[in-house]
Amino acid sequence: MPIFKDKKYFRVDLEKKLDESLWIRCKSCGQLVFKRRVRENNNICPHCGAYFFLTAKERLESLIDPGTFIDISEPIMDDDPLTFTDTKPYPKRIEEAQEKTGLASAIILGSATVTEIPIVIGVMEFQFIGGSMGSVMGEQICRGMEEAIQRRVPFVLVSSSGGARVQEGIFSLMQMAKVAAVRTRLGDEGIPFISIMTYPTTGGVQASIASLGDVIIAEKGATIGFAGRRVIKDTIAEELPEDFQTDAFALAHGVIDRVVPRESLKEELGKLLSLFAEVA
Amino acid sequence: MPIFKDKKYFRVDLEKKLDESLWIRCKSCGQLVFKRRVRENNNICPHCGAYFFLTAKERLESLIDPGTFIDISEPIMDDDPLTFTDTKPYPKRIEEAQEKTGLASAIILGSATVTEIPIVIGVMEFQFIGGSMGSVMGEQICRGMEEAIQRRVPFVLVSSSGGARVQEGIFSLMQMAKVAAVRTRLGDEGIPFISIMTYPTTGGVQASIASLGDVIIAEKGATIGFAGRRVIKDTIAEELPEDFQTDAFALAHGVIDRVVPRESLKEELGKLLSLFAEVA
Amino acid sequence: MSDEQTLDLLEAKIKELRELNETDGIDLSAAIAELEEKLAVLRREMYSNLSEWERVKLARHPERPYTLDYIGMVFTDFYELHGDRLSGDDPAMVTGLARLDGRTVAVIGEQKGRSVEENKQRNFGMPRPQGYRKARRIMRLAERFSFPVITLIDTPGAYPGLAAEENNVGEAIAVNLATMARLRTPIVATVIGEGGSGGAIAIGVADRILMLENAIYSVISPEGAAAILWKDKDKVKEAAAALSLTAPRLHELGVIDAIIPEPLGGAHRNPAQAAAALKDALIRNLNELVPIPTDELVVARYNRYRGIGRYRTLTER
Amino acid sequence: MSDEQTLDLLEAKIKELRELNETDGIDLSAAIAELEEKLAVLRREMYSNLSEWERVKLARHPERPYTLDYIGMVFTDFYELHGDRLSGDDPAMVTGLARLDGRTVAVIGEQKGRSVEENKQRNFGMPRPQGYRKARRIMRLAERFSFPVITLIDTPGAYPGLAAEENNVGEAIAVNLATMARLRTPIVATVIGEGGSGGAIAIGVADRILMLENAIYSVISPEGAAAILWKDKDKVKEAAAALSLTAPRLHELGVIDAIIPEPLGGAHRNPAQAAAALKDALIRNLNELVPIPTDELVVARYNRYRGIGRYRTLTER
Ligand SMILES: [Zn+2]
Ligand SMILES: [Zn+2]
Repeated sequence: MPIFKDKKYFRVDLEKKLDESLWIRCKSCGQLVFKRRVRENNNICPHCGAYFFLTAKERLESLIDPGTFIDISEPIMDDDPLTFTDTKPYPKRIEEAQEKTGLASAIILGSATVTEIPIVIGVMEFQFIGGSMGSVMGEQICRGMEEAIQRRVPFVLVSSSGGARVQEGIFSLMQMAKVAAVRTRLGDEGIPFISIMTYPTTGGVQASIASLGDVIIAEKGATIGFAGRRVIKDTIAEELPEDFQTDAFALAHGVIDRVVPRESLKEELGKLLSLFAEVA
Repeated sequence: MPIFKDKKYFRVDLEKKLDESLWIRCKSCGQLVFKRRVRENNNICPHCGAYFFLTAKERLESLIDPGTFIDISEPIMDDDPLTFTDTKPYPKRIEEAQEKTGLASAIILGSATVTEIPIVIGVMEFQFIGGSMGSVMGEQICRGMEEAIQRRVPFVLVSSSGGARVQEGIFSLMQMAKVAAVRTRLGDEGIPFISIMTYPTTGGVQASIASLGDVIIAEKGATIGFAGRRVIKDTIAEELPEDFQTDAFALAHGVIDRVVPRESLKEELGKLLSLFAEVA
Repeated sequence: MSDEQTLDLLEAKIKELRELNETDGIDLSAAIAELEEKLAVLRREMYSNLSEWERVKLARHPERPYTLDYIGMVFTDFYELHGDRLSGDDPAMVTGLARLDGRTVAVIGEQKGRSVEENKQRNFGMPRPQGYRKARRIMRLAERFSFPVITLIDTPGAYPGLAAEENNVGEAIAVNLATMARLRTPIVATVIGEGGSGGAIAIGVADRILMLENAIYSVISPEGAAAILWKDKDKVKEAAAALSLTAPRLHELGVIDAIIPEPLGGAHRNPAQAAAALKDALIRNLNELVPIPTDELVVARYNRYRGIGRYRTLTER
Repeated sequence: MSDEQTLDLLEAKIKELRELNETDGIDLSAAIAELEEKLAVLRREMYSNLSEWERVKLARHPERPYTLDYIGMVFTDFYELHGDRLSGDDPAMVTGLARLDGRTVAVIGEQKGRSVEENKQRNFGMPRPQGYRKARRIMRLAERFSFPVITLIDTPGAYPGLAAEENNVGEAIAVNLATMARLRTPIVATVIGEGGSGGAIAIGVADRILMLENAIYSVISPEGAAAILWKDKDKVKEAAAALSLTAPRLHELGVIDAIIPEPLGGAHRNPAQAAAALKDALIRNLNELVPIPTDELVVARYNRYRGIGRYRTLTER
């Protein structure tokens, strides 16, 4: 991993800002907007209300009490157990993703507080190979749940993933079973698990940990489902409704508990956590 | 209860035949058939294959090993807790039902064997006020389940009921909760519960004990459902498909495990019980 | 004119006189006082001796507070939860977490609509299988975190229809009964309006069963009983009387544990007062139930249901 | 011509010669013997060195024995159970009780069809949410009576379609994973043909994971991987190789516990022999698992899954 040659053990620190450019163009309304204003507005366009994509770090910042995040992730990164190469070698993809995101893997894991309630929180990074779940993500999620049990605080997981990390083959598939197994311990121990589904929560992540929340909250605009439009069209060529796998579709079919606009997400999470507070 | 003045405690004995007429007319094909031949043929018309209605006693005879039935019911009969009168007083209805069926209540309960496997079995009598579930039926079903736990043998219940015994008001409704509560103990104790649904299994019986079988077998031709055609038409005037609440409908919608023709019912029950045999 | 309409008319008259009194300066206070006394007497007379059928009408009164009305007045921090995780979300069944007297509880209630539009959405308070299964999911959630379960019953019955049967409504009800019978957390059920048969008991198995004074709870509607037993749709009053469906009768019969008093004239005459009484009763009952060790609580609940029923013992010949 | 077609042709030729030999009385035994030896050599060569893609084709071979074929040959007294009790019965998932070596077991398997008609009914072995939920019901039944659970995996994947999403297929799979992870009875899973992604693992969490020699097990189909990763639908061979989806590779990787040998040429060449090997393996594994105390069994299964995965440890700077 050349770029991390002298940085073998990297941790997430929200205080450091990577990106210092001042302006950003809204893809929805075309306006050039002042980046700090967007940030302060939960990455929502101040002109048209469209949601900007949130990196995992930005998502974390938008949800937790400032300055409370402490990285508790395992010091691990993706291996290449199958020596997998498609159009490029898997290690190269990992390296590029690390460079692009500044993260060791596709998930951030830490302790924090939300409206002063201590939690363990994991946030997936969609820009890291589509937020796909390989061995590292599986392990970090399990580590997070075990830490939540240890500390007797709720576990919150923010999903943003296309599904399995195909390049890890069977190991990525097995992560579904792994996280589901460890999730059962939260129930035994009376530790709440709040699953937050954001754009997108699909495939093997939706068909495992994300669907196993005691409460499942979807961010407005999230895509939620198992098999995507393309797979369905390729496999059975079925006509799909316009609202297919939207937040509204998921709510109507009992998949999720609530749809929450980004600007209320922290407040709602705090309210919900406070109802569980005496428990954990 | 005038007719039972001197028979305060009556038990079911399958050896006594009440009805000694020789011939019966098949409603399906119109043929006059020799009654003994029909009986020996599981009450199936030897001409056209139509099922004759089975009384609870006949049903029992068709299912168990001959001579193995021992009545283990509680010595109880219906009370009239609400002093209920519609077009006639409830006690009068009970009396008429007892006279017509020769039974103390709408359910027979006993021990028996099926292909030599000991069981506790309850059979509902549809001719006793529509096989409706009042306090006595609720109590006998619970007694049967407790006896099955005591003896560590499977519990088999043959339903034939329109639902709740309306004349017992809230007490009949509460029987649904009562039998469901006691049913949970069978699970704890590892005692199998085979529910057999026959014509008809509806209303409060279908929405409680009958639907809680480890395995649910429907006799061919059974009507299975919660709210009947008439109620649905009266309430929401919905168009209903022809196969509504038939055995095939129930099978297609995952309500039951199997549809079994009457002539195979005993054999199938024996086969199924033998798979549970080492357990109980 | 119904008795209630007479009362409404008298009330309107008094209001009119009061306005006249104020705006025109004519002293009508003597007349007003007389009318008010008359109204009070009438009301007491009328409501102290309600027939069963009159109570049925009160229980179904379109202005009667519904589940969400009580939730707003009785609890704080209500956080609604949706969906059965299997196929749908049923608006006729409202579920969520909330706080009562500082304690987190799970709330499950049947919800009627008031407008035509609302009733279409809420399906007149008749839950579908998805509703019962959502309720069950929330019960299990409550059990996991030892949240007491509060259920509010107000339904004509389970929704009868093709889709309900296709989704095995019978199983949905049956499994709820079995689940509640052994749920390892306290359950308090209150019939706030109509307790309609299987649709009601599917969220009604509890450590304490309460009823608002003018609520009804029955194995069948008076209309249904009239049609089936009397074979005469006009015999609803007779049926209502025969079914013993009022709170006082059910309390006498030992099936319910307590009656929550309503304001004179019914809960809709003073929803806040009704809600306060409900809140009081819920807190009182929870304060009694919560300290009981869970094993003991579940055994007591089991024994309660094991023992329910009335029959005659036959003596050996 | 594919290698397998060559073999088929040779076989047909031998059969022809044999018939000639018998009917016409011409002595062709020398020629037949020669051809047979040639066939045997060819076969050994071919199957000792199968490429991944060739194994994919074998795993999907239309004459390969399916779940119901094995059920008929491996178990006795199979009693099929239907329905999820919620809304449907899925013919792509077969469940029931049966006897194996004198022991009652629960059998759960994915079922493909052979004819067009059958495949329409069985949905090409792609289960719907109703299928996964039926499987779960049977798992819970098995647990209640301590029946070991035998699963037979043979699916291209979970059925992708509107109705599946409307019935929350993601939840159906997820809850199965959680259920199997802690089920209090032994579970042996065998991939008999195609182990297709989430649709496979949804009945694949087990104490022992076995694979037939020519079965495949993968997070994505080679076709899917070619399209998504190579962006070239023709790269299926490359994808099949890269995915490490064969039994020998998965055994090397430590993900599966054992490989069940198939007859030379694949299970379809001699279904009875394949079934006998499967039966042997199932009995052997059950004989090891059944004596283990349940608590120990469940802890061991949990630890197996807790430990699965491969990653690099970073060292502190
Ligand atoms: Zn904009
Ligand atoms: Zn006939």
